[in-house]
Amino acid sequence: MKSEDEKKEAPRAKARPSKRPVTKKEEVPLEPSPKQPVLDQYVTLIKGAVGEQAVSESHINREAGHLPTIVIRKEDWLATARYLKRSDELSFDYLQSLAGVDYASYFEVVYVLLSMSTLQKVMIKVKAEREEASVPSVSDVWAAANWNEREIFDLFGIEFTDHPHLKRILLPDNWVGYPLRKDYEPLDKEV
Amino acid sequence: MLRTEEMLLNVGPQHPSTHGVLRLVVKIDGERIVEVEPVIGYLHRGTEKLAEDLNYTQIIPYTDRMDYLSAMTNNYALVHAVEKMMGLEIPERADYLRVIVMELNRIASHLVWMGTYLLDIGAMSPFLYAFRDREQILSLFNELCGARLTYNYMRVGGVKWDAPPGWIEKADAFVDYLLPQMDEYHGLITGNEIFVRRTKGIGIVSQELAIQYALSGANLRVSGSDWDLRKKEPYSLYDRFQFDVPVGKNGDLYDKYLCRMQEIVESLKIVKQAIDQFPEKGTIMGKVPRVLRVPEGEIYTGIESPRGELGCHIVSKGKDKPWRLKFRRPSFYNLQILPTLLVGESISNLVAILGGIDIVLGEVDC
Amino acid sequence: MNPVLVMGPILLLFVVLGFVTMAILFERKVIGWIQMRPGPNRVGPWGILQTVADVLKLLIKEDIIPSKADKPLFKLAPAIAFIPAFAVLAVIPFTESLQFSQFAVGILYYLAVSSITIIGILMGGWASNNKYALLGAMRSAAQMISYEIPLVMSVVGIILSVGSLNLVEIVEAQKQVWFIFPQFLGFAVFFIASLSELNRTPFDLPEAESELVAGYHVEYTGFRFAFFMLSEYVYVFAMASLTTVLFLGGWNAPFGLTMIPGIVWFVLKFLLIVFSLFWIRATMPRVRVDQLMEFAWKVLLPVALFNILLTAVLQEVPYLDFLYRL
Amino acid sequence: MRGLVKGLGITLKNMTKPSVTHRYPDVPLPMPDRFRGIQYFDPDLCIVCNQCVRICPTDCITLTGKKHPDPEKKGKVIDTYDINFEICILCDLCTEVCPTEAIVMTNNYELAVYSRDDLFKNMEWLHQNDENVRKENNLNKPNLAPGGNKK
Amino acid sequence: MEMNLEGVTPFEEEELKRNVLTTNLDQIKAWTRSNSMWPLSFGLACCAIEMMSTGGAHYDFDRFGVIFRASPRQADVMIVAGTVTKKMAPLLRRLYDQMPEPKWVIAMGSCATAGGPYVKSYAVVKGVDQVVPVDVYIPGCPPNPAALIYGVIKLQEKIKYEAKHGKRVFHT
Repeated sequence: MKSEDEKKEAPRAKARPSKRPVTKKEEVPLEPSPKQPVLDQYVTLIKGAVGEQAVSESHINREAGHLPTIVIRKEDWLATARYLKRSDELSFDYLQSLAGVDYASYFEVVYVLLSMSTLQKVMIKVKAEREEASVPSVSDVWAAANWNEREIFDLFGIEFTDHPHLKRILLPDNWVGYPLRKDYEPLDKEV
Repeated sequence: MLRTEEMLLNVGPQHPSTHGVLRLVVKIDGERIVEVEPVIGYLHRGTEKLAEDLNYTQIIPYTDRMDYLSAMTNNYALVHAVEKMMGLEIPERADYLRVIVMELNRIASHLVWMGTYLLDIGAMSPFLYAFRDREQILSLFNELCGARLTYNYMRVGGVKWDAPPGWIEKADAFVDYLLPQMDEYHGLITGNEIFVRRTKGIGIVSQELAIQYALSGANLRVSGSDWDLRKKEPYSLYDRFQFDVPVGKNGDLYDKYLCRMQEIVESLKIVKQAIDQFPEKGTIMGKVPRVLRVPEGEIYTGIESPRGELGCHIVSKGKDKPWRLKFRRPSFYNLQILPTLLVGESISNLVAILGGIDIVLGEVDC
Repeated sequence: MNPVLVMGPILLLFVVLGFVTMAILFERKVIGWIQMRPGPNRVGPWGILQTVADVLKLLIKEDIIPSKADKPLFKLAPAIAFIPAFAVLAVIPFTESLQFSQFAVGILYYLAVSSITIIGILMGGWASNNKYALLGAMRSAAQMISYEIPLVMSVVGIILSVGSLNLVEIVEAQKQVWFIFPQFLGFAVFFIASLSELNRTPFDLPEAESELVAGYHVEYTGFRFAFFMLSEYVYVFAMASLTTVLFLGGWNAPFGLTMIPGIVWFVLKFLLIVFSLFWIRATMPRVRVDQLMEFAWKVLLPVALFNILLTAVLQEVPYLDFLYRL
Repeated sequence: MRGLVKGLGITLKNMTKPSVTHRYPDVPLPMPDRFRGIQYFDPDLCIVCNQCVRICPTDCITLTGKKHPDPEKKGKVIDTYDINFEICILCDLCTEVCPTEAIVMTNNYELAVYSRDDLFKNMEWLHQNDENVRKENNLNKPNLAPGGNKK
Repeated sequence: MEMNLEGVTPFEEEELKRNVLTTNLDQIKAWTRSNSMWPLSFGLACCAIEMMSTGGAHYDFDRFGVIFRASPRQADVMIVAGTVTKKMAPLLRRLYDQMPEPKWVIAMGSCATAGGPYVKSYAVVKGVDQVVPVDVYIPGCPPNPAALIYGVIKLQEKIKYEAKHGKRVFHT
């Protein structure tokens, strides 16, 4: 069904003068986003507290309202998490959302943190390789992460090291395979 | 001392007061609960996997079926995320229709919560009265978009149907009907001594426990913090309306009941103001390309659904189908605190506390 | 063996069974009206045959006895729950002529026999080998025993003023003034305690649908379950008629309208009590178990004892004693 | 005690109010015009453009077109058109994208059947199902939905 | 006793006129069973909310003698309202087996009939008749309360028809 759908899409798009979807990014030159200094402040704070190699990359996510996004290395993510929560000028105490994403060549766990006092938001990403991916568990930093990590383990197969009770939460316990992976083949096709 | 040995009780997936298919494995000693382990996933239908090969217009019917008590707010969560990513503006009339419809759906969802909560505590009639009032909202939706529960009403860039002639006046009449009706509910329930003794001082949630477990919605506002996304991060037209956010003091079940009843009154105020400012003419559909290609990128936006913060996390690779679509489901987060709340409580309190959190299993298991 | 002796009880059995079917229907109708919806109205002309259909269906249903259940106890429990409910009616005087036994210790017999039902419920809950049934049975045992005492104490006030346990004399004594006025405290305690004896809301802990699925009769199917339902409604009949006899003056007409026969007054007062039972069921939420116990021992019992003290004292007061020394 | 008595008063007051029930089986229950019941299909309007097949989230519409019978007209004519009504979720996307309004929703909701294969509705059944068809469709709607016909 | 003739096929109608008096024992049994159907409240998803509003004041299931019983032991019809997932299927089967014998199943909504919107999902059983024998299918997602009442009436007619003719009913 999908491929036939692509075929039908492609000729028609070529036939008509293809209306290029308007994307703001190319036309207007990239003016520095208002949140850039905030991002740099976070990066320096984290590097100071945890270590130089902690932050591997950081950029501003324009569509999401200029949300500062930082990619943290897997090894010292736990230390960064503790720092983010306990430091008084950052104090990200509210774990707003936690999502797993499968980029076909690697996994990525995305945390959106919010500080109740300063109303600041930050998006943290932690990358994990494809085969037996494992990310340190932050369930003792934010209790909300407990079930979310179990759900990501259940649907993606990402191991969360020293998670108190890592077991399947949504699927039956005897389920084989991790459904949300891109290369997932359901066992019993037609039931 | 008499040796008492604990009994493992299965408050099974099929139980009148688990609001759906939630199973609680409860270790009890006599009537006192020692330890609870919730087992969920009995309604996990894999919506997120299906969404990966459906284009955005086709996903909207699936969002209706996640939190089936307030389908409009689910539609809006997805549509709002896509519009923010593509930078679309919505015509005024469509946005007003969206606000009216979402607030009416919030009232309907709180009415269902109040009805089933009283049923858990034992009173039969408030359940029937709540459903009688909710039926009028459902018939309003039935006229507007053709369905009673799964509306599939919002589209990226606007709404599908315009308000039929006379619909706005009917909505106005409903608001004028329900406001005095709330006094009947207060008379029937709020003063009832048995209800007060069953709910006051039970299932207390402190503020840092609520923030630690990332609760949202009435569960968070009951323990003191006034975190309401409609005020803190105003989306759509919510910055044009005057309404205040009910905040509870000591976080027990009685405060949760009062908070949610007050939220119904606040939503009525919003609907009233939205109807007064409703623009006469105007299109209901913005300028949208025929095939929606969302630009490459990632976004997370949260909105205030009756149960809490409903977030939509889209990762798009520039095609018309999302690469990854994840919903931040408030009931999933709110349910996580149940085991810590229930230690040491009795069975009747288990039912009351579980009802107080207001979970919908379609949303917990997604 | 003259025929009246034999026919009387059988006639009463049919009257009671007729009442039970009408009571179940009447309850669903009353709760329906309160919730602004018509109750069952599609089966008979006004839904009259609805309960007939229910009971008949229950009789022809498959009768499951759980394998690990304690079979003799399981089979015996409904019978033990039902028999006292019906045996208790022997002592209730409906009118001067229409009564069965002039038992000297009428009230004592009533209260003693009615507490045998607890054993039936306990056996039912224990025998069906189901956790919910066990919890329901434990709760109902605790509730019934702790409400038996205020029930008895509240009646002592009447016995003091009448001086006899015989129900017929109690009704005769209420010629001028019904006991509900001088003994109002006693009436309040009696009514609340009878609510909990019948396991009705707000004290319907044992078969609380929302907590214990279906309480002690969770494992019962078919006609055994019908027996439990039957015994519950026969108890409604018995308790309502006892309340009428004790506090509302049986067949005595109010304000001397004696041209209407006594039985009509009895039925009217009886229906008033039955209606208020259903009305309370539709309105009240359920009390928690520990609050239930606390209410019985810390509130009802002291009030009942105070009522006895009050009756004893007021008997001595000169111009008030016509109320209290009948 | 006062709260309980007030509650009893309210329930008694409600008892006197008339009942709000639709006597459904005896009194037919009219549905509003936009209600989404089962679809009505008009074969001669259909231009076999496959839009509805592609938009349906559960792929329950299957259709086959054939060459137009008389040679000089080009384009296709619908041959078979069946909706697998078992998995149709009545999301109304198909009537929204149909350019010539060949498929339209009706208000019928009395569809209970005894066996699953009664739910495979073929073209004849859909064509005969023509009472209380929905009047306000996407052609005569003031502003059109996305993907609706620009004609 | 008024029989509602709405929806009875003409063939049955004249059949009724001919022998309305000779109601043998079977038809009395069918009359009692169809007029007091106690469903097991098996609400799974959105259809459960519609089932609750059918029990509400506007559509009032109680008129048909329908009381929602929580325990399978006292239920005779199981209304499967919602999506049956693979984790829930064995439990559904166990509950079905616990119900006493004259029992029927109504598959309410397209989820229970054939998987509904989740027909391509990995975790959903496509149609509840792979788990329990189903008597009446009610399409719709969710079917509105009147459609559910219509489904219950169809089941009542099926019970009466089978009692009268002894033949199993398979097609409307």
